[in-house]
Amino acid sequence: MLNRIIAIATVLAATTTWAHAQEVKVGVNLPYTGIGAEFAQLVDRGMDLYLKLNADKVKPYKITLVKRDVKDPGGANAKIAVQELLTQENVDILAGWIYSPNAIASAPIVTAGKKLAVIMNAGTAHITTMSPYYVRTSFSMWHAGYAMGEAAAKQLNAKTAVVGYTDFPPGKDSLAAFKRSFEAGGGKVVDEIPMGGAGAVPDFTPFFQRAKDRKPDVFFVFVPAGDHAAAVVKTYAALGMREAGIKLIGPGDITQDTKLQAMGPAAVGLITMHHYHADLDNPENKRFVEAWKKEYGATSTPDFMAVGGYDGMAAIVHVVQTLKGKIDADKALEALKGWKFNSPRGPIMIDPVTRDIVMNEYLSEAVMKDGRVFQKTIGKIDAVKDACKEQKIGPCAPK
Amino acid sequence: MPPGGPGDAPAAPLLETRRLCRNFGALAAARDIDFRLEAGARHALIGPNGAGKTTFVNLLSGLIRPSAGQVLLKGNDVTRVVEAERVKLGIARTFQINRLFRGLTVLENVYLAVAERLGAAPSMLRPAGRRLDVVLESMRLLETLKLADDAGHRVSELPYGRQRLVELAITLGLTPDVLLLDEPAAGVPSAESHVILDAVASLPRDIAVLIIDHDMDLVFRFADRITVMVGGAIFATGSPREIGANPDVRAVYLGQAHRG
Amino acid sequence: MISPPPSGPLDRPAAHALAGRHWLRAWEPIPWILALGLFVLFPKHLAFGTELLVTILFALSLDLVLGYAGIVTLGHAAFFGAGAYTVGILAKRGLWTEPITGLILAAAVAAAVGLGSGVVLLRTRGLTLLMLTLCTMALLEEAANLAHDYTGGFDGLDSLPIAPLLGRFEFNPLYPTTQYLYVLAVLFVCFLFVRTLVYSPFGQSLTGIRENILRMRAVGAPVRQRLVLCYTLSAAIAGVAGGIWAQANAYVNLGTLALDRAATVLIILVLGGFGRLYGAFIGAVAYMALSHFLSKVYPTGWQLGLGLLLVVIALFANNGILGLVETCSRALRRRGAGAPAPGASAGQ
Amino acid sequence: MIWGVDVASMLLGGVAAGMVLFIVSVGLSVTMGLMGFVNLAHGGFAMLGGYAIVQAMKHWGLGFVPALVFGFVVTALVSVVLERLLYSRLYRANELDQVLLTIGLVFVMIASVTLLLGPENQPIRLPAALQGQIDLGIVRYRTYSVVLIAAGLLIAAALWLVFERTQIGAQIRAAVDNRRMAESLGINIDRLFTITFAAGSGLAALGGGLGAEFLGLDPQYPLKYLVYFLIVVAVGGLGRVTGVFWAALLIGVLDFVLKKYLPQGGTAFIYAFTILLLLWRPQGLFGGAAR
Repeated sequence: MLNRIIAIATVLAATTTWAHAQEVKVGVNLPYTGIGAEFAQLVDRGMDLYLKLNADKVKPYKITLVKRDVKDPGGANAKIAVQELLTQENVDILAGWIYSPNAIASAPIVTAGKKLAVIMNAGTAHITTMSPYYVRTSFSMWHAGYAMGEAAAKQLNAKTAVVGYTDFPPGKDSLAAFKRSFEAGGGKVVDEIPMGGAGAVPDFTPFFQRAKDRKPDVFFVFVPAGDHAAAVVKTYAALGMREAGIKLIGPGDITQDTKLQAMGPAAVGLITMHHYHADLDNPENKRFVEAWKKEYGATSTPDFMAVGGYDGMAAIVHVVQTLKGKIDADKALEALKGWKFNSPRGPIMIDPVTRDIVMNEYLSEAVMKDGRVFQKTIGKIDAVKDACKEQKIGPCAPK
Repeated sequence: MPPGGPGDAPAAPLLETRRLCRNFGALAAARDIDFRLEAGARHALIGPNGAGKTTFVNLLSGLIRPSAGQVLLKGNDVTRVVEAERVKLGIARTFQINRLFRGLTVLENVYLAVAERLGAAPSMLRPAGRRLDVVLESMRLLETLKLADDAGHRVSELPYGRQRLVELAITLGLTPDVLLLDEPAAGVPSAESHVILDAVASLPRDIAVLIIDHDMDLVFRFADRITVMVGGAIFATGSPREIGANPDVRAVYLGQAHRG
Repeated sequence: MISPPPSGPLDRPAAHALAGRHWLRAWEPIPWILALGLFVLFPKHLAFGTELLVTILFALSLDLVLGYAGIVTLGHAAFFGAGAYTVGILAKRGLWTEPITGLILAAAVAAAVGLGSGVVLLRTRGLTLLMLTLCTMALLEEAANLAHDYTGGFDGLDSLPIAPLLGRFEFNPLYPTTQYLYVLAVLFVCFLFVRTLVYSPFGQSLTGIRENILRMRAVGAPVRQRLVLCYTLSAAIAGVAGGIWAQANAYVNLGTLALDRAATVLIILVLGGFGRLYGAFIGAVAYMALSHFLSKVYPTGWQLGLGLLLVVIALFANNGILGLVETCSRALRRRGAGAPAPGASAGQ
Repeated sequence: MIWGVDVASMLLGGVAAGMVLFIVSVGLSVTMGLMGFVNLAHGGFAMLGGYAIVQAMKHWGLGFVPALVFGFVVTALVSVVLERLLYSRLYRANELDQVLLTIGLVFVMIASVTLLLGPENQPIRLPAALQGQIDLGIVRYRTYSVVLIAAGLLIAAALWLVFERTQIGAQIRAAVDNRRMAESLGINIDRLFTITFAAGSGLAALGGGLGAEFLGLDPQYPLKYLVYFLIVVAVGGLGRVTGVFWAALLIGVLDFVLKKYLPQGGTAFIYAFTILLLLWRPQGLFGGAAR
């Protein structure tokens, strides 16, 4: 009896409402409040901007965004948001995910719901393996970390390095990626300093002092973008580490465009590896940054998170066009596998095997130019894949 | 004046202290107190404010620990026994300032005490109201104290005089052998205080009562023995007649410098 | 019905009230009817509904210590997390996947944590106890983060293989009908237990401790022992809540041990009205429904509405929404009858 | 010598962090000690003050010090309004209703700031003189840390003077020790509380502004650091200015040392330390007897 009730309820719930051929509903889950609100805004604006700039590319279809606040990285709220987007709103495509734990928690629902799910930020390497419908347009921590390790050993000729990282999975990923390629290139990581969790007080003085005492050639730091990044640069400068001959390097999180100008001259000399910064010199990016400033104010700037949203929406529009507005998850995946796009970050592609992004990595140095901090590109690696999945390391190995 | 009780026989006191001391910092609130309370006694403890009367009651009930000395109940040393255990051994008290379960009804207040004594309190799976023995005994006690009409009222809604009666009722619900009353009528308008005093006067004869009060009429009417405390020490002990005739005690109470 | 002995005292209204206060009131089935109604009428809201029911269960466990025994704690998520990780680790390692017995294990582990911390911490009260419970929970969270090999660290443990309920009903992540009914049933059983407990002499003595701990000692109650026992029972129920959360979501992470969760459940209970059994229900529905639906229409600013609700309730209600209801209904009755209302016992 | 440098820089870093904790927490400790009012929105005033300071510097070109003064005054005024309108109605209420009110206020503050100025972190631009390093003879160290220590000492000294040498300070001390007694002596507790509340919130604002360099400044500030402020208050003892001072320094230095030498332990040590200390002295290091 109970069995039957449950079955009936399931059928009732599953009966999808009529989908208009012309309208495609995209369910967006982002932390619009709480500690991630700032990031949510960047991704959200990136998506909106793509739709605004490319209205003609969307036609004749209509893309409706249904936005849900997932509030925190706890997983549960994200799960509910995704579940309701699927069952109540009957969205055709899912998008969003700032926090990796939320992507991990949502994976079973995404799989069960059978909808294309575009990850626009969450960077823990293995999450794309957790659901066959996950496609990532942002990055994996291994993209920048692995490339930076190589560059540090070869281009910067560093022999010793200290790694300071925020003690949570993206930080550990970053450490593992950097260490692997740096030591493969002949360098040695002499100290690994966990610098507290993502919610810890962003006062890095004790950790940096420890790093300084080790006198490495380079100090590789990963902290999540946001207020932590500003503190890194300030502490580095204030402790006189540059004068001590220690180079501060890291993924672009520590020179996040939205924080860079506030860091001021203290940021000069920072060397980062990343797939995007707002000073990249290509026509797509010029157009993108200009439109952004027009839309959101002259002091506002896009950054790598905004680009994750922007490119993610480009991918969605591509799917909508290819499938002529009738979205089927498996066909959508087919449409995206091997999809190439001229992004503000340069040419990108979705890896047909891993559904993760393939993109260029840029080595940049912060310099002063026209009274503002400018990221000068000093090196470039083309078409970088997620090394974690390429080399089948740890959780990235197929089960 | 009540007739002289068994207090005349010095054999085995119900409650006894030996050289009991308690210091608060530099202040000695109790100094070398040797005290005996006989079974069935009506014993009054008087003295000026700050004499250490309440401290002494607190030491007897176990609310505070002595700095030195012993407390003996029925000949057994209970100095180290905590307050709740002393209640089980037969010492119960009222407080100078009401300590009631203000949000609960009068009946529930008494119920708590009776349930503890009857060992009903740890029971988890039966409704409290099904312990009719506890309810019945609580109600009987309230009837004795003429509180039964207020039984369903929340204590905080009662006038202060009635609350003092509840304070007494809770303590009587413990059916103690030794009853320590710390100014039972304190703060009660004189028009209402007679109810409390009547209740005190009609306590069962087998209970030993130690009462602190400033009302000399009450003390001399009620007590068969009086102890005077001054400055944390026992100043004099005797029958009401002896105390009444003691010029030193009069000096203390008239505010003159004693032995001055 | 009570059958009064020939003696008079039990015929008094107060005695009747005490003897019959545990009786079922006419409105008490309503929450359960509503919960089943939600299942039938709004099958698309069951994920939210499941989370709501788990929160009610968690808030109910807090009500036992906070509302009845007067222990103000900001660390109750420690037990929720202990239960959740018990289920999670056992399932992930393939040691135990049966849900109902899994909950019993979760309750046992959480109770052990409650007993251990209760014995040490419950000698204090007030702000000190608040900080001690908070720090203990934070310490557990750190420990869970460090024990990465067992707990999955920050990522948590995902895709837990939970066996079908009673061997037949699968947990579907997309249409959590089984989860909803399962949680509802467990909530019902736990509620019956808590309800029995608070109306028992033991529950009455907890109320006594809350109202006046010093007096409770002076009537001979072993106060510490009662508090620890109550704390342990409450921890066990919180452990059940955590365990069932992990089963329903097939997922555990550090958020189950976080201050966020502990603070939210405290706010929910105070909002609903503590020490009243149903405060957990009212508070959870008010808080979660408001934030859920407000955040749908206004994802960036819904906290404003929630904050205002809390401020208004704090200012105008004495002890939460149920307190407000009680005050209003008493005023109405007084106006209607023109006579003072009979003193209802607090804590009901 | 190397060892000396090590210890000196450790002390400087830890004490500087402790000073920020002290400046923000002291108001919370005194108001909680005075009224027993559980004001979880205290960090909210630090945030509001920090925002006022940053905005004043950004839009009106105010200097750092005038901006700090501005932040103090604005926050104190806002807090008086809230205190009279909201807090004063709940002085004698249940502490849990106070929790509900102040958490509600925190939500309102977070949402308002987010809606008005966005969710992003507000960077503070320190004057050039306060950036970089300073030579202290034995060690070269971060100038701003030294400035923070000086500012903290200055505020502590000022508070000490107020508490020990003025009528109102004596009244506050009396009221913290025994409120009923103070009331019977004719001290107007409500007025005293309003003044203390305003000053405490103003100090929190100073802490928000001065500490922004280390702690950042964003809408989540009031919740992010609440636990730290509460730990300092509990360890120091309610209502004890000297207690808060030493507790803040102790926690600042301990946190610094542990992070430097045992970074793997995360923040666990501070929690463990707080637990042990509170079990040893439930009323805090400098708290009075249980009341």
